[in-house]
Amino acid sequence: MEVRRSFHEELQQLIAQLLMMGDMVEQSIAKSIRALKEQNLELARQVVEEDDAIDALELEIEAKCLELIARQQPMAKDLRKIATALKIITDLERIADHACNIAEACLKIGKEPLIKPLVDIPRMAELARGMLKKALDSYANNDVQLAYEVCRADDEVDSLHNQVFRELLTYMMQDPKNIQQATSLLFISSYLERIGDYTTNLAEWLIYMVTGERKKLND
Amino acid sequence: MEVRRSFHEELQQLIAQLLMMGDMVEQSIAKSIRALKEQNLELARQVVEEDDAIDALELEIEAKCLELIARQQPMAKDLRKIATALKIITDLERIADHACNIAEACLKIGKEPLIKPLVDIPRMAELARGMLKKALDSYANNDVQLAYEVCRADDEVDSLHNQVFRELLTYMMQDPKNIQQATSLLFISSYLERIGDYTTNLAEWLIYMVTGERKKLND
Amino acid sequence: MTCSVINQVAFSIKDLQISYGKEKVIKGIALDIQEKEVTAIIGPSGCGKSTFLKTLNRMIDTVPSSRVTGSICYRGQDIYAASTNVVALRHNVGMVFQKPNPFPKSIFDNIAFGPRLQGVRDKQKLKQIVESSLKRTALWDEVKDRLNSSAFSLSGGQQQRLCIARALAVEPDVILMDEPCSALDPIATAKIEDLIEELRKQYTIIIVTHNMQQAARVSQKTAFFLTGNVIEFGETAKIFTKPKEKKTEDYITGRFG
Amino acid sequence: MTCSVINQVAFSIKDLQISYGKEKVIKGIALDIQEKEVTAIIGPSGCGKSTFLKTLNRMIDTVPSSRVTGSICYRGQDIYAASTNVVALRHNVGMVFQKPNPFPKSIFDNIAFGPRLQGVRDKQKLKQIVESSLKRTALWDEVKDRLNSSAFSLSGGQQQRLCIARALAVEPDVILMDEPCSALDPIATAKIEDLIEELRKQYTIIIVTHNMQQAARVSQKTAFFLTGNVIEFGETAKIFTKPKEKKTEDYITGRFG
Amino acid sequence: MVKPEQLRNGKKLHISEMLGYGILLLFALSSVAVLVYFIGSIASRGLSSISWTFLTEVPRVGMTEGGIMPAIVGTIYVSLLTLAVSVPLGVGSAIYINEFSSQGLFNRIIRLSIRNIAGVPSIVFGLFGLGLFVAGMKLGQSLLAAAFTLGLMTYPVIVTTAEEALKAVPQSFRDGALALGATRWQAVRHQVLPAAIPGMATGAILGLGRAAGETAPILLTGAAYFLPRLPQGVTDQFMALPYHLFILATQHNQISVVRPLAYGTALVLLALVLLLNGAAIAIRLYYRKSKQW
Amino acid sequence: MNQTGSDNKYNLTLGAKSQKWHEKAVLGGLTLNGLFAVVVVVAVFGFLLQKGLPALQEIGLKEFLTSSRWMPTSPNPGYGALSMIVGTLMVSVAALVVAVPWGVGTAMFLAEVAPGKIREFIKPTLEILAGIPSVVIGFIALVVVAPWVARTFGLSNGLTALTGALMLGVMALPTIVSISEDAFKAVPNEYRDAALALGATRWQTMIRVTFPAARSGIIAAIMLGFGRAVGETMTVLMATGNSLALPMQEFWGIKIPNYLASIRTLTATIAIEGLDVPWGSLHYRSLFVLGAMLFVLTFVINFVADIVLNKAQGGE
Repeated sequence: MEVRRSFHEELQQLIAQLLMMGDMVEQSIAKSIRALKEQNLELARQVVEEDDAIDALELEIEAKCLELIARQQPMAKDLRKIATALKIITDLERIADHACNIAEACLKIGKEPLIKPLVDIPRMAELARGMLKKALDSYANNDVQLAYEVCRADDEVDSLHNQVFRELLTYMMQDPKNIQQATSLLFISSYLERIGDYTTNLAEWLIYMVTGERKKLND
Repeated sequence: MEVRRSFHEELQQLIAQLLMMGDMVEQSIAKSIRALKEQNLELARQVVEEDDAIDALELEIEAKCLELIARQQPMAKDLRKIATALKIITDLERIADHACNIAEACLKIGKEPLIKPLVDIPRMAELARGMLKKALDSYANNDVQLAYEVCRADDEVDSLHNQVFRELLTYMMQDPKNIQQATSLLFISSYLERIGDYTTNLAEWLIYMVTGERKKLND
Repeated sequence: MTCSVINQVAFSIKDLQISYGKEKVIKGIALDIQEKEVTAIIGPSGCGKSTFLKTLNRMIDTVPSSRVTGSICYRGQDIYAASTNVVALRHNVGMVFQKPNPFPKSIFDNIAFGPRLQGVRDKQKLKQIVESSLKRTALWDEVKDRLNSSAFSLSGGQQQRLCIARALAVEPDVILMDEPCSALDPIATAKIEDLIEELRKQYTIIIVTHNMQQAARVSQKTAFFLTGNVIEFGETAKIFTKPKEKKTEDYITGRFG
Repeated sequence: MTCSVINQVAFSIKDLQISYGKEKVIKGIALDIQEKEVTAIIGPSGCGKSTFLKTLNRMIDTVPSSRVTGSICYRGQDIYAASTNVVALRHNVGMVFQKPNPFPKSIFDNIAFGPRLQGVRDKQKLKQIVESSLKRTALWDEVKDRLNSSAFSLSGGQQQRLCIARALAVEPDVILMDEPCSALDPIATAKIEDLIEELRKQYTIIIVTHNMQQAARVSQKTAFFLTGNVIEFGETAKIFTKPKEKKTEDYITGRFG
Repeated sequence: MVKPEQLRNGKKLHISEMLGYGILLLFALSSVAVLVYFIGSIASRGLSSISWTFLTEVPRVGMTEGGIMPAIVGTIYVSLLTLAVSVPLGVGSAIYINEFSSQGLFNRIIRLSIRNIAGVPSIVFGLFGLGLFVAGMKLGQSLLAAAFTLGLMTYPVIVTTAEEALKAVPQSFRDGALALGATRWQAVRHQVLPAAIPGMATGAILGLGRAAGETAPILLTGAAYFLPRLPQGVTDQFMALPYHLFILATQHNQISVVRPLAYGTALVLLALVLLLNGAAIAIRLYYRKSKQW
Repeated sequence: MNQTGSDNKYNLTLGAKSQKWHEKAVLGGLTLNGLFAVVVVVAVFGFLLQKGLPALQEIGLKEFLTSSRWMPTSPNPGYGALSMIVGTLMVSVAALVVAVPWGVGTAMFLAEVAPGKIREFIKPTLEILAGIPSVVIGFIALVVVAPWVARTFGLSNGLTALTGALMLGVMALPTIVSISEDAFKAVPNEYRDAALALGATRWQTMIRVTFPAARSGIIAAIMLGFGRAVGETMTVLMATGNSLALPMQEFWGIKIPNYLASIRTLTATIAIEGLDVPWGSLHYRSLFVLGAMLFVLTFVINFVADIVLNKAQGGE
């Protein structure tokens, strides 16, 4: 038997909304990287534009969380779910911001030929997207195992970032003409690295949501 | 007449703890920049070390917030205060992380002579610290006016960052030997810019806390 | 005062004052109550919230010393007009009380009481009404095999749902609830709250509760009463997250006076 | 069973079973209740929480068909031992009831009743006890000018605080509270909750409440009872944010059965 | 749902309902009218017989002249004596059944007995008193025999009112006292009894009124047909107002001559009893109003 | 609580013995007292039986119940109580016919309709009526009602069953009003509110909700009124003429009670003959048989009323 059904329904809706937001963010990452690889400025602009929708959704979910806390006095798991939602939307929004930053960097690079074939950066992006996907699955299914996997994957992103960083420095030193684009790519890499960090953060919250334990894993 | 005194006391304690954390974070920024200016590696290391304490405090405040929500069913202003605390500690922690990143960059630069006299970066840091200070004052005094000022100050930080960015690119192009250090400084500047963003974020929450209205101001 | 029909407004209250003897309990309030919504009325003891509720179906007439001035328009008609038929008003505006108060009759007869008053005699028709009322309060499955047992054989929460079903059986438009859960345990309370959520799709519900959290949970609109005045009236979500009035904020957060 | 004194434990309960006639209400529970803490007992109606409370000062003796087995050790003494003086037990273990129940006497005499039973006759001494008891319940300023008025002239919330003061006047060690706020409005409730917070510095308090939120607010430890068993017992903050047992979680969040 | 417009269908009170209310009112008023008529008819004709002599002298000349003083005093004596018997027993029993044994078979038997005593016709008590106290215990027809008999008769009145008074004391007073470490007797003695005393007093006065007005039992157990002096002790016979009235009304050989005296006696008896009952009602109303729980 | 560490702190064994003894003594005394009621009932009934049984054995129950010849002092004594039993039932039943509609109607008016002021006036009035000694009522019957009955029905003597019944009706009235009113009052206001809120008029509420809910209390009231009528002595003694003839008349070949005849009740017989009868005689003992009959009759009535009343109170 279950009571407070309408509250639980609202909670389900909240979760659904959050997963939708996650999906949009994931799409943003994917699109921004595709825009970079294909130097597709149209797509990059689209990413920048779509960011508003994500921001709006964040505010909506946030308001819903606060309303649910004020109106429904959630406790235990319900409270943890809402608190988690309240916290991770910020991370999601920042991930989206970074996707946006990447797209902006694309626009800055424009159609000029790339100084090197992009291998590691798309790979980082793929990894980061995978992490986010896993985190969202973890949220949907209360799967704490997936959340731990997310945290582990972050190490790989970090090491790729270091590699890209060193590589790009080399390119810059080789030819000052590369500097402008290399810096852009440098920032793109660092954005992806941060996306990994945010996702790790997010995963930590998911672990809290399921187990009630708060641990910092990205140190 | 007032009831629920012990709850209100706990709330006061929470606020005090949060202000203390804010203070520590502010110190971190100040110290990291001083370490950079003075190339004081000892100080830089100290900043890195002190970050753990901030992280611990964040977790403590966070747990307190969740406990208060679960146990005290806060509403209206009380709820807004707790929700704000719950949200802004993450921003504070990330600001501290960035202070830490700056300190790490200092360590990377080490004792090698600076490629240019640092003027804009310390200025940015000063601005960012000022913003944070104002935000914390705003939190302590429920002063929405100060919070709006914080948001305005961020524009200045952003434009300084752009200036520093362009300047450093020029340095890099002038002499590839500068690239390594310039990149570090570039990142430092971008960290400070992000600190400004976080502080703006924080100020948005403070506006919410006082007025109940959530607005995005940093777009 | 004249009343005009306003769309989607069940009750339009203007300048309402109520006194018991010399004591003024409601000091001039105005409210428009939307249909198909749950409107919660909160406030400290003695703020006049129950008194206010009782005027809406004129149950306050049973209090000898009470005096009502101002206008309460129900669907465009002044319910205190001389021509008003109180019985017809109460058919339209049902009421559920603080303590479950089933009649000492069978479950069936409890629900059939209202329709029978209205002249329904047909057995088949009555059965149908009883069944649909019980289904609407999610009580049918629990009691369908013992419609002829005494209503007192039910638990407190079931009794209260029976009373709601009884009110529904006369096909009201509005249901007034006067602290309907204050005599119930938390689980029974939660069930009633779920039921209220269900009912508001079809009925206009006005609920007086001294439990703020309950108001927050079940209502779409909340009115905060204080010493006979309406301090604030608006969206429930707003009232409990960012009330406009300091007095509301103070009451809700436990700082007042 | 023998009892041994355990430091900082007021009650040590082992293997407790309670029946009313043939019905087993408490089915073998074990708990250690810490001194100078508020222990809340929550659970749905009929879970045995009030029955449990009543055994701790043997008020259950007034229920003729009740039968208690197992051991309840109060400060190392079995309270069901033949040598136990129930009167002495009740001096140490005070009780506050669901509805405020002042005696139909003056405020002063209400509080002086307990000390007088214990043989205190000295006027000055009594005055002192009355004053300090009233001060401890934050009632002194409200009533000091009318100690000789009837206790019934007080409001419900004040009456309940008077009853607490009356319990304090016999200098108890433990105070049992059986849903002490269920008859009070939210403001009076909040005041009692503030008082409980104050009192726990000096007394061990065990409170039965059917209001989970209240348990969450006032207690340091919470025990969740279900159909005569203790499902979970631990830190209140833990119980309400991350309970160990699924049944607790389900009850707290409204999913059960 | 009635269409909102139909609210205006201002149907006034139905005629049959009006008729119903009218009949109820008639019933209620007629009962008052009966009382007024009774009292009026006694008072109007009895008042002229009342005089100082009538109240203070003994009857003379075969009860056709003089007063009814011995009957008044006899009634007061026997009533007070009755209370002395029934109040301690009645209150004690009430305390026992309400405070110390409120459940169980024994308690039910006691309650049933009390109800039954209340229902036993007064003349049966008279017969019992005659058989046991007068003949059996050889008390003879006397104040004592009559008081014992009346005592048994008023005992259920006392128990019932005392128990009601005890029942009206909330259980929470007892729990409150017990929880403060009072013994059961202390709880009863300090909290329950004081709160119940007004109710008990009401019962005692009602019992007094009943004893004063009762005829049938004393008819057989102690009232004297004629005794122009006051009883000297509890073993003496006595005159009593009700019995005196009975005699003047039906047994006297010059009924028409003594009719004014009969009216006078009836009035005095009525006044005495009504005074007592009135006092009881007044006490009850007063305490009901000032009762706080 | 004393100083921490003091020996007495928390001690639960202090003073146990003396308190227990004191309590036990009090409880013992009160138990004996409670027993008193049982003793009285058993003693009364036992005593009636002890005196009456020999007479019953000698005369036979059949004669008591079926013969209407009551001539204990005749040389050929007769002990038939039939006409007294019939007389008793006649006046009691007729009293109820008068008192029930009147009393229940009045009770309903008081409990449901009357405004506070009127109720506060009528209620004490009825209590005063209840307090009027039966001998006074009998006197009024003698001087007021009997002449009126005689005039109205053209009788030479107004001391008839009808006169007695009317007076008993008046006497039963307060009992019925008071207990029925209690029954109405015991119906929780919540029921009335519920009915009103469902759109019932006040009359409908009264008839359909309050009255059914009060029903068992009203039945008990009627039975207790009946018990009172059966046991009443002085009024009937003074109002009914005390004739020993069987008060029946033929009406189209059917025997029906004749209310315009003089009758004598069981109670009146005991009152009339109790004083003059020689103690210990068969006549004396036969009066105890009558007493026992009354005892059993009222016992049964009260017992049933008690059950009904308990059911009424326990029903919710």
